[in-house]
Amino acid sequence: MHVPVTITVNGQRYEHQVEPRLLLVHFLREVIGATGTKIGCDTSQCGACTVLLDGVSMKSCTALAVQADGYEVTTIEGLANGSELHPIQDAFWEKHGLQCGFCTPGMILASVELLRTTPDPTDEQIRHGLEGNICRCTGYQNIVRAIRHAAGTMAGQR
Amino acid sequence: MNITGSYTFDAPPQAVWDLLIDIDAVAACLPGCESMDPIGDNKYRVVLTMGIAAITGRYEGTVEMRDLEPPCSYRLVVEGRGKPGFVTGGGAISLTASDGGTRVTVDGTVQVGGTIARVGQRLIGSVAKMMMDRFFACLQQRLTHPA
Amino acid sequence: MYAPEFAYYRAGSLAEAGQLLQQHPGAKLLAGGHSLIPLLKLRLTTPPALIDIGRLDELKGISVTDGRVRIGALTTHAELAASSELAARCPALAEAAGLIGDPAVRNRGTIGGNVAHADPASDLPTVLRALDATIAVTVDGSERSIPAADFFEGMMETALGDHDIVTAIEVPAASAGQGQAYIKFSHPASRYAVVGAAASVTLTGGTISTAAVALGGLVPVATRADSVEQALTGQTPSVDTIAAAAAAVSADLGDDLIGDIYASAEYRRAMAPVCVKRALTAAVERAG
Amino acid sequence: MSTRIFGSGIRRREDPRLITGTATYTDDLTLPRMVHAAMLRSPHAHARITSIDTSNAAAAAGVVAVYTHADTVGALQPTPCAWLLPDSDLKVATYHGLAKDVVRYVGDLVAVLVAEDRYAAEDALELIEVDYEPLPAVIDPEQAAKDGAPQLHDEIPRNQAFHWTVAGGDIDAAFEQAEVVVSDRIIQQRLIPNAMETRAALASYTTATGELTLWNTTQNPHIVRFLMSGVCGLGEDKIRVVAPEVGGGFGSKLAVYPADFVTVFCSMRLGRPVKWTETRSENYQATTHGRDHVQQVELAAKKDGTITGLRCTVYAGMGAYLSTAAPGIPTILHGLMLSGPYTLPAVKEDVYGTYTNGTPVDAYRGAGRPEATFMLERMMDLLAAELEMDPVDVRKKNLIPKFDDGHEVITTLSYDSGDYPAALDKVLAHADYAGLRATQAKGPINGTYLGLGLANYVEMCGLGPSQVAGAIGFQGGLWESAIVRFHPSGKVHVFIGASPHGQGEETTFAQIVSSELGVDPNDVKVFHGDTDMTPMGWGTYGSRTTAVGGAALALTARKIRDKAKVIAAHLLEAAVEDMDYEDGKFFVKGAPDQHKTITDIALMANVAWNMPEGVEAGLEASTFYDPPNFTFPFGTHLAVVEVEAETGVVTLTRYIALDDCGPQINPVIVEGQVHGGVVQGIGQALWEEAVYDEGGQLVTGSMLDYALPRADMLPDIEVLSTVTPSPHHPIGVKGVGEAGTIGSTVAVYNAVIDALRPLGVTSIRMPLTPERVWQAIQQAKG
Repeated sequence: MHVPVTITVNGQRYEHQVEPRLLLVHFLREVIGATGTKIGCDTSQCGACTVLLDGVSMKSCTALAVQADGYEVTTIEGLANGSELHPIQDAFWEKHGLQCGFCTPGMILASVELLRTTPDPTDEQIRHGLEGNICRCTGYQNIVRAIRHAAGTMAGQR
Repeated sequence: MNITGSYTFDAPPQAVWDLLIDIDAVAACLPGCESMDPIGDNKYRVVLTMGIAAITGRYEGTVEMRDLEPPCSYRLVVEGRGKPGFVTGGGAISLTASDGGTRVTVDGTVQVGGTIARVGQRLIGSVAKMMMDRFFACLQQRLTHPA
Repeated sequence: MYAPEFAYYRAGSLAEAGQLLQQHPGAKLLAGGHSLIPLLKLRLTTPPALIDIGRLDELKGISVTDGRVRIGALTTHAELAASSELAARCPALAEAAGLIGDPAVRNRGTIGGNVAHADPASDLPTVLRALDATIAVTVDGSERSIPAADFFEGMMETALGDHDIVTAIEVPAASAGQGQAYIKFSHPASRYAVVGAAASVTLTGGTISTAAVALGGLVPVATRADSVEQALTGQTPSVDTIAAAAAAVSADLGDDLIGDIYASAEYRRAMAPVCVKRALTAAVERAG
Repeated sequence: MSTRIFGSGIRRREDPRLITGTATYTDDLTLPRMVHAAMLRSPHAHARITSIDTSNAAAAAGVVAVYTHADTVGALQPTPCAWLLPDSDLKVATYHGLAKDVVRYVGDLVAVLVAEDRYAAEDALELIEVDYEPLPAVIDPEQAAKDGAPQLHDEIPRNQAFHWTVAGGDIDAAFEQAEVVVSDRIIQQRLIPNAMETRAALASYTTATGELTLWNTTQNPHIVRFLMSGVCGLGEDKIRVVAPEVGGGFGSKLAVYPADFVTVFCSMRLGRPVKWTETRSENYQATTHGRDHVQQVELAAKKDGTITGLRCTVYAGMGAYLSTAAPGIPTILHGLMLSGPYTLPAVKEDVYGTYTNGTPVDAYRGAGRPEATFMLERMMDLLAAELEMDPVDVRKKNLIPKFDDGHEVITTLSYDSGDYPAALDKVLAHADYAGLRATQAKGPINGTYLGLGLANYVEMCGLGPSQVAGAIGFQGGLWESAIVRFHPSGKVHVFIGASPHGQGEETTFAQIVSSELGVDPNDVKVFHGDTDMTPMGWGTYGSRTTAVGGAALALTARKIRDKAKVIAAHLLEAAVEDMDYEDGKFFVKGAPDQHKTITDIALMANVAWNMPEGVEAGLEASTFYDPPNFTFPFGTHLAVVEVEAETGVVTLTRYIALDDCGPQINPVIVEGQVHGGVVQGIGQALWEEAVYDEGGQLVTGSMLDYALPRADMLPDIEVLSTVTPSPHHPIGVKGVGEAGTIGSTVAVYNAVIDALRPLGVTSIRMPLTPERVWQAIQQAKG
């Protein structure tokens, strides 16, 4: 059984016939080739697959592509404005908020969600806001710094 | 993992014993039992469909009763496997007369392998206990209200 | 991970969802999917079909009528946690919802899916038990209400029939002088409750006129701590009376506590009064 | 461009692709005609395979092939162990790519199935029918060594993989004459490395040419090529191994695994590209684990706190087979480090490596050194408690004084340089140790106890001289190589044999070249991780990439500088010996205004219109650097914890880490390495453990049960440093990748025990979960 889906990813509309069991993350990575979104676990724990669905964060490994039918998905590839990095991307770079980079796409999108819901977070709020994203390299400290830095930049832009 | 339980029946040991080795009763009370066919002395091939809410799995295996000492005790040896993995278990089942009825105690171990062992460890003990409770509750019911 | 094959039907209405359930024996309902999809991926469940009710607007939203808060089954944990209506009327529910999983999980997981899954380590069933919630269930176009006490039957088992659809959760709104709290000791990996306690306490003239306490994580199904409630009722709240009442929880636990490699039954039993004490302390503080 | 780029925390060169989702990891690759492999793994810890029926699976939709052991006979040699520890009665069990007859751990490979897509592969995998006859299993490494324990390999009695000993001084006399002896039994629990990217391989074999390209998540592509050649029977000239973007390793991508060989085998059979990517569940079962020691330790000392001897017996679990580097981890990298930063007059350690029915164990961040540091620092605290001394005073009594150029310890290692007392003093001052102790002395507040935990450590890094590698049985060299190539425009390509995987060496290596030659670091592009493109390298582990590879690079840059100086002298019509170099400029001594930059030279060298007599065209050089010794980074860590007695909950309130890795090329990257390392060590102390049940099932089989550190479980780490250059290293650097992990586990552990001393608790099994702590308190209460 295949069913039709229309999913807009980073502003581009995609129409495909998919198996209902196809996970959204596999749709992104394998059907349309947007491999920036990563898979780090089987059990919704690690957050490497975090994307935005109509602007709200979700774990794309715990959603079927059919559930995203008709929605807009934002992935790491869609965050920058052309060559201009999103302030959170730039902050991760500036504050050394990544090492191997594998958790980074999900971590950055979780950070987008964090600053959407809490624009001026305390360090404690940042740490709680990242509870669904695992990083094995950084010890999180520079990620916290990066988000704090980005919050300042984004506040200045408003 | 160890699994223990204790159940009282409002009947003398011999009656409870007869029930425990009555394969029709056992098959009827074993949660999810689809079939239970003899393949040797006190040995049966069983097909079970386990269903704990959304978690389902079909297991095929054997149940064997050993060291039968009517109406006091026997050992139960269970082996099964299915797509979610395998289950092996064994237990000593003893019957003692108590207050005009019978107390049945189970002292056993359960070994689960495969996906459930990997991701469901927090549930296995409770699920095993729940299935055992249901099994004996069904038998108790059957003794009180024979089919 | 890779789920097995299944058929997929998207319901356009509650009625259609009901029809689809009738037409496809063994089908599972899909709301947010945060309980079901992980099981599918692990191939621990292999339903022939999923019926997606995730877009039914009629199952969304929070409304208040006649002192009862009605929460649509598709309301997400994030919406519960952020709701000012809930914060004012059943704060323990909002508090517990904010402790589920993580932000991305809370954005997708729904209260209806959560109660239908009935995981003993889940947070909401504990609160719903404490608050005497009812679960509204629809079958064949007619809705009935099941008290939480009857709804949660066992580990991951509920009173739901094969064709039942959870449509809403109804919770009595807190009255003046009522304080609520939910406290949990979380598993560091899964974030599930190792021990969870929900408390709702009403103070009348400085004494506890009613107390409701429920426990999760300890036993296969969320349960009320009757002994604690009795010990508290009529008391003047103090550190000592709360501690004494919390200690009474051991009488409510029975013999079969959940134990696993992270926390044994013995440890959970020892933590139950601690968790209850903290929930009661917070609830009393908020009541005052 | 100033040489001050060395030591500058510039932004990383690798980040733009990583933060935009444009980096390419192995699983991101797709090739034409590519098919997908799925692995059937044993659900049993130990069982005999009585039959395998693949016919239903082979007939399923989308299935291309199914292979079992029988198919690989003659085509696939057993998986090699590459550290053949001498003088240890080493017995290497045969490790087939696909299990033959017997499976020995949950996750042992039984069959491989290839299909057109991964969903179809997973569907069909369920159709392979395997009958097993279960055998008894053993998981505990000490139990496995006992008579009557289940035997894994018929030819290896008592499951003993090896028995290795380190001894020095008169250990018997030390204990006979000891005024005080303290001892402990320490369990270094099994850990799962959890690189965020699971392992993956994409093998593309072209039948017409006999050539293989393998994209592989690995820390050492050249070692993969070397071993692949032997196992799959292809010449090294026919194999190209590419480590594309690699999502962390922590030791777990050091080994070359059966699944890698099997994936290549499939591609060779099918003549099609075959991709295999591990699920996290597979990763937990089949990617190497770390630690797994049972340690019995005793320390002899005088009443004034002077230690006189250390005696220990270690049972080190190897899992079911010996992974690539496994035998060297609990021996060379552990036993030789037992003196730590202290003067230790006598030592004796027996290490028994035992086969168990667990996942094979290999290097995990720190690899042997955290386990040694733990023993020693635990003993220090026990000794302090026994003598009623402050833990600081016991340590100070025994620390090796400052040395600049060599200090030999009882285990025969010669440390390069160190100032251990300075590190300790700096941490104590920063933390206000005296103030913390004063607060602690006031007693618990609301049942919450304050505890302080110290750890001093030294590690052996920068592995190592190749001659030593040979002597210790490592089946490879330990040198590194680099090529630096200047293009006419002055832009630089660096080709390096080392293969970083997240540490940021594209940046630090650019900084080395920039500092040595005065080019803009943005003009230096670093190539690594492709065996067709880069010179040989022996891999990234043991904190050796910057220490050894960086040295190769610095020496290469200096060769370039020497040649450039000759060309500059020619262009400035001066004698070479009259030339000077500073900040990227070559000039005649005393006349810096008349200069040539490296860019000027690069143009001339490449166009070669006007070269000095006898000087070759081009500006390129290479070096094979074989270090004269290991490097020995060191440091002091201090953990501050609060323990709630009612619940056993431990809260880490402060963590101070001082690490001396020598001069820091990029201090921001160094700090990041320390953060990550410290947190992994904290993870072992407080949360992480691979737990098997009595039947050998891995019950922490997913991230639902294996507790990894998360952001909200940690405080900020306070990072300090001192700088003690290595005297034998071209740029003095010592390595920092593992540093944080080595001291942190025992620092946290010591802090928790310190907190609970008033309650009488002296030992708790790790990880220090609330229940374990609570149980210890209950037992101490009696």
